[in-house]
Amino acid sequence: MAIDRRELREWLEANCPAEMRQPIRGDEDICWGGRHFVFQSPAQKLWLERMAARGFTVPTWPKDYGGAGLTPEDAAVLGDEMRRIHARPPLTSFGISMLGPALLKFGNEEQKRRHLTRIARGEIRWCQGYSEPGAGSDLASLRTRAEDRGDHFLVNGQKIWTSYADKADWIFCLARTDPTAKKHDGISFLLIDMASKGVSTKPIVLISGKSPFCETFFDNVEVPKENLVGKLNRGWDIAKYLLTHERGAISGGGLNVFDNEALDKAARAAAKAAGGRLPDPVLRADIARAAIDSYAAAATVQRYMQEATAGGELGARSAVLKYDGAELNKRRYELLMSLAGAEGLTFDGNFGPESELAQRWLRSKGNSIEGGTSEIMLDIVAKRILELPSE
Amino acid sequence: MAIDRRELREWLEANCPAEMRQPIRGDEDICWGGRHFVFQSPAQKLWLERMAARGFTVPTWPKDYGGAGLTPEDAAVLGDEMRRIHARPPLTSFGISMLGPALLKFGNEEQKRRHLTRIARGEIRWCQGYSEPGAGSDLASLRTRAEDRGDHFLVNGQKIWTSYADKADWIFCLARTDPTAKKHDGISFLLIDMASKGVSTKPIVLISGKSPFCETFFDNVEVPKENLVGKLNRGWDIAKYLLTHERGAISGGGLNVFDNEALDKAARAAAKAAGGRLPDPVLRADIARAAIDSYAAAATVQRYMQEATAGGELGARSAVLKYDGAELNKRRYELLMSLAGAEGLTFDGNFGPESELAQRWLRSKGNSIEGGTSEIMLDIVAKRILELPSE
Amino acid sequence: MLLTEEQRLLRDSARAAIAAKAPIALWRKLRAENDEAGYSRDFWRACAEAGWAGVLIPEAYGGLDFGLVGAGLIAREMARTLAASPFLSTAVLVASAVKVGGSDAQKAFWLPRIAAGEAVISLGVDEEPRHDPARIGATAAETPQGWRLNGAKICVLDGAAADAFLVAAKTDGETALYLVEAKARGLSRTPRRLVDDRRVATLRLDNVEARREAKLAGGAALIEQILDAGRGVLAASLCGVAEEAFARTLAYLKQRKQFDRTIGSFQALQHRVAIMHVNIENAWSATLKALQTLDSGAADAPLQIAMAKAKAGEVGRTATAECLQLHGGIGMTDEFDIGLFLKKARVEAELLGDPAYHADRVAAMLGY
Amino acid sequence: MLLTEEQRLLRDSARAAIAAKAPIALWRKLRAENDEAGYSRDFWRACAEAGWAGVLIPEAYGGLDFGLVGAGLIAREMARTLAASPFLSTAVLVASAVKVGGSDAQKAFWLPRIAAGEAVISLGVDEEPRHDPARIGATAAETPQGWRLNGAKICVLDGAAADAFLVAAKTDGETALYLVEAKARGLSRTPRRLVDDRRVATLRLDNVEARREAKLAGGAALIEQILDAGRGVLAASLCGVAEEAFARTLAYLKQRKQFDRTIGSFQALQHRVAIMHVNIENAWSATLKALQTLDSGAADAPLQIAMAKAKAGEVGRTATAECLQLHGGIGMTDEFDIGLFLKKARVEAELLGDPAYHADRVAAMLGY
Repeated sequence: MAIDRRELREWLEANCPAEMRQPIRGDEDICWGGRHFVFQSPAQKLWLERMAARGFTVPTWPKDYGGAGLTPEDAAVLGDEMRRIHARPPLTSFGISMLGPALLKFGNEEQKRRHLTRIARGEIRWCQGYSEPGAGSDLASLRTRAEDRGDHFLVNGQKIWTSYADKADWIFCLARTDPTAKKHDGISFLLIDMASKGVSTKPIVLISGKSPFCETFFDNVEVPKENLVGKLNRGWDIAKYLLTHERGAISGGGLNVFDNEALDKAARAAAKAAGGRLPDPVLRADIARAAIDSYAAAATVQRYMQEATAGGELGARSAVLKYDGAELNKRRYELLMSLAGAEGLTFDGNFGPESELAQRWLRSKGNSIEGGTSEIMLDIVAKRILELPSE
Repeated sequence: MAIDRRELREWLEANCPAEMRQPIRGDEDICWGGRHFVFQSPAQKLWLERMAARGFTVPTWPKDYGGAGLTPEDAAVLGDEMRRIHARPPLTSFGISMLGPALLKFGNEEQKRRHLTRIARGEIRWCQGYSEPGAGSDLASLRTRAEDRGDHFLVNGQKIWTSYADKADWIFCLARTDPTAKKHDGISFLLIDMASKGVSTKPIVLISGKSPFCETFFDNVEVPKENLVGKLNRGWDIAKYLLTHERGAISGGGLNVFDNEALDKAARAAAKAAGGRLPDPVLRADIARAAIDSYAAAATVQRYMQEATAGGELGARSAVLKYDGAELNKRRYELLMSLAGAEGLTFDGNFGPESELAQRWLRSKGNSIEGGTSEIMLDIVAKRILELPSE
Repeated sequence: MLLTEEQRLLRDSARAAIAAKAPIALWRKLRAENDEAGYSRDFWRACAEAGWAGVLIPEAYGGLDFGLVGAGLIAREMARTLAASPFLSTAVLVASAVKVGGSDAQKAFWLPRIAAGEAVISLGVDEEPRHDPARIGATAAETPQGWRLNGAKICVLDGAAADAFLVAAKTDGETALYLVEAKARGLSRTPRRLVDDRRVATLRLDNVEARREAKLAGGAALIEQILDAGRGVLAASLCGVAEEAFARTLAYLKQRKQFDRTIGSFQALQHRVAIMHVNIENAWSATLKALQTLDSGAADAPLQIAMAKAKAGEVGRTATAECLQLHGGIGMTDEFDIGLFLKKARVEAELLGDPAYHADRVAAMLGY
Repeated sequence: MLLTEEQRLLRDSARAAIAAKAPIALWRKLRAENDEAGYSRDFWRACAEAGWAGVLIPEAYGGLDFGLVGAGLIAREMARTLAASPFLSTAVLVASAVKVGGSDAQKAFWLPRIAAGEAVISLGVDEEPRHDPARIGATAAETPQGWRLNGAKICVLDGAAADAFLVAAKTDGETALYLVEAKARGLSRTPRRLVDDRRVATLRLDNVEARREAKLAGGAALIEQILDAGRGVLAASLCGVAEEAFARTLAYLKQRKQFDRTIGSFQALQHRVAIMHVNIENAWSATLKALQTLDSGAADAPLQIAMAKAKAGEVGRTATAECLQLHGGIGMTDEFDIGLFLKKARVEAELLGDPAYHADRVAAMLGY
């Protein structure tokens, strides 16, 4: 039975507060949920509660776990209707985008009931503990250890790049449970309460200033056995599943890296100020080429998405998009900086309008590192799409 | 005892025919020597004979082998004085530039006496037989075989890229004499008379048209044992020695790839025709960047050469120059073609003014392949200069 | 951006037919014979029979009316085997012009002949080595009988084989197209051979008299419109060139061994090839999108076409050069095919405006 | 292009002294303390004692008179540890200007003070975000006593710490430099911090009265001459930035392991690093040659300097970005040093004209 679009439209119209239809201005307008979350307004809280009550924070999840049990098609209708009234997402979280899909596929019944419903209601905020200082692109070489101590695992080690670890209630992470096995075969997927004794976090300052990233330390942390997801030593299967998910999200959802509007606008403004053409013909040539390459890359995104929807699979093609979007975005910020000249160089390490461009420029350098480096993407294209041989 | 510059100057003045002081217009003005060489003029022949009589075709070779026994410094004086009166080289040959140095270092006394003197007098023209269809960058994987048949080797196989093989009297080449040894250890360096039974050649047509390159075939060719240079199965040492020599010649002598004058001139002419600036600002930007990169690369050539002369060694730095010169020259021809527009596209496969630019453009694509590909050059830079580890 | 069922069928049947009837061997044969037209009349007849000569022509005039996406798909397939034909000159450029700017009589006379593969007509716009349709020096002076044309045109595609020409000329600063027959008195042509063995002609018009009806409606706007059609189709052809060179290179990398390894296993080459793949994918996406936009008649079609032509031209040139490099020495020989794609890419990147020309236009159209 | 014995000695002693007295830790300390000057006065005193503050100043005025190659060598060494100082503003730009265009009295007063590290003077030329010394809006009106200056200057290096300013202003279309003290009435400055923690100021001149002698001889030609000195020294500094980032990256590649291999053994990275090496070598060759040419007074020095600044700017920017990428995530953290080189390269590539600006000038100077 398909969703009733009319009923839905009326319900949204009646239940989405006016404030929640304003464009999102920044991180402070995002509802992350969790034990320590401070709602920015009563409307934000109300909107979350109303949507969660209908299972609309996670519309495709089963009703038993806090979802609405919608088909992807019906969920798309919900998305359409929300966009129609410019409704903000009621809840954003790594629990929804990352842990949820993993638990739905690999978790046991008790884990699903316990964790999924709380994610759906925004009660628990999750973070992801994958990368380690020695394990970046080669994630499977991670060294955080979880020793079997009978009724619990004893976890020791360090994670890095854990986004919002300092704000999260729980962490899902990979730890080595069999140090003697081959590196992909001795890893398990664990859920850890951040309030456990021995867990600590430290925010990471980037070259661009403050960031949501943290280092997370585990010092003799006791983790109950029931917090193991899937089979012991088979955590890599879950990680792989989630990495594919994440890359899809970055290349598919994070499409703003293909948007050339900011550069076009800045170039137009400079040309206008100079009374016609951009005064520097060499810079102008580079900007025109970036516009062309952005157009072409955005056309590929559109083509791939439509081909995937029409029955194909995005699959390894997501590596093409991830690579291209990252490289383009870096190039675009270089050009924005050049256009801005001395004005773009102002930076005092804090956020604020004077530092904004430099801050964004610096942050863009991470695009080709996070979520799989450009080098890893090229490896994927070479091996999985072009089927070039390994050595 | 240093050379007497005054005597030398007078001798050159008296002995260099006026015709031999004209700029070289093309291949037809080069004296290659050899059994079948047709002198372009009596002056060309006279100049060769006079210079050869004084050992000046190979000034640094010992007098016993047809040279003048000059020190490198004295040979430089001779070069100076020849340039002063714009004297053409009396003789150009692979015998002088490639085989000679190898024989001087690895040949036995009889080989030196027999071959070097004839090279010095321009009596025998040599060609080089290294590359094979299956052995390009990986030269040591060559498969031309020389079987020991008691008093001679029986040679079978095929060479490719043998420049002027169809005009040469003899060939120096690499052949496998021990198929069971590791690939670098079973190769020998042989001298083969092109008039031997079983030797045949076939010219290679390039994408740019006719070329001096040939394929050379050996079909049961009998080669006397005395034509083995150096030790049996140690031919790779000689090959390596000569390859270094060749690369030095390409990067050092072949410096015209760093000369941006042709591009500057064409750009200036187009700007003049348009009454000021080049009409296409994007093309203009690319040309300006090529001019800058050429300037910088040429400065490196100059610096490396001076540092080498001052006591360092060019060594692996020649790979930097070879790589850069080739890539720059290709880029420059792309821009020359763009500047010429439709005019540059005319090409009928033959030489001639109408086809000249397209022909040169196509030929430039070989710059990054011949004499060691750009990929091999980058490997050398990475491993030998930057000392990055092998796998 | 998905192809329709008909478009997929057109593409697949074109690929099969072209591979069978116009393999690279045919191109080599024509070159060896120094054929004056530079294409096989038999093949062009086959194209007409398949409906491709009339791909843009309304059904009422015997065409397929398949739009520019269809024309691009055909050109892309032809490019894979270097199939030579007057497709671009006649079926795309001139057919578009006559369809839009021709009188009923001109349409009735020429369009069926073009669709049937019986007439070859060439467009003469450029007068300078670098494409610039804004600079027209040829003139059309009004006479009691019609027009007197004077001037010169260069790089006129299929100019030696053409039965007629569509020539851009100016009258008091206004540019328009004029249809003149090849046999007209005062019209002379000098054939030239381009580096991809394409035949063009330099045209001279020396007091060529044309009838009043020779002038097409639409003026300079029509010229830009048909040039955009040609640019879009050239972009598609460039994609075919790059894709085919790439496919051949990929196969070579998987088979050629050096240093006891398949060279395709060297990571430095893998990354370059992966980047090339991304670029070629983008060139095709841009081209397809621009052709669809042009077919839809949207206002920003000229911008999109300029972007697609710039992108496909750039990728065509750089990818074919990279493919040649990856082949090493063998790629430099005339006997081997890979260099032929390099030549074709250079010519098509240049025709109707090279990447630099279009990048400059893009900047201007975007307002900077 | 070989360095002389003295130049080698200068370079080596500079390297040792800077590593000892101004390591990156000092830069971090100044940043953490939000030091207003942005440099260590102790270090600048040490520079003066070593003679570097007077590297371009004649011996008669207490300088070393070592020429621009010498200045470039010092800047290149300072760049390796991000050593901050008023070297560029005072010892290069203003010292050059006073030496050439100053009156005997100005020379006698200022040059010894600059050489002794006692005076910091800043140059104010630019008024727009993108460098363009041809666009001067500031004015100098003649008064009975001298000049009345009005206008604004941006991105004035070490502007917060300066004792005096050398300001470009126009009188009836003629541009010249005027030396005004920081404490002059009507002169105000707003300090700003750049992304590499360099301190600059925005300057306002509101009816600032200057004496007749404040005007330097030489006009616009002098400005171009000293800007070229600054550009050459900036190019050298950019080389130092790129070289140091590269050396650190090379060491990292030889030590960091992923997939059970030293990452420097991956051929794709090796080739990128090799190309980077070629580019950095070329940037330094170009810079050295251009500085030598400028010292020699040859007529084409401006062209060569423009080329060197464009090349070093481009290489500085791209190489530091590539170095960061090769470090992966750790390179993005503020705790790690590699990102600091990226920031410095961006600023110095921009100062006194970025690569695009100079490429445009090169084209013009070469006649196209």
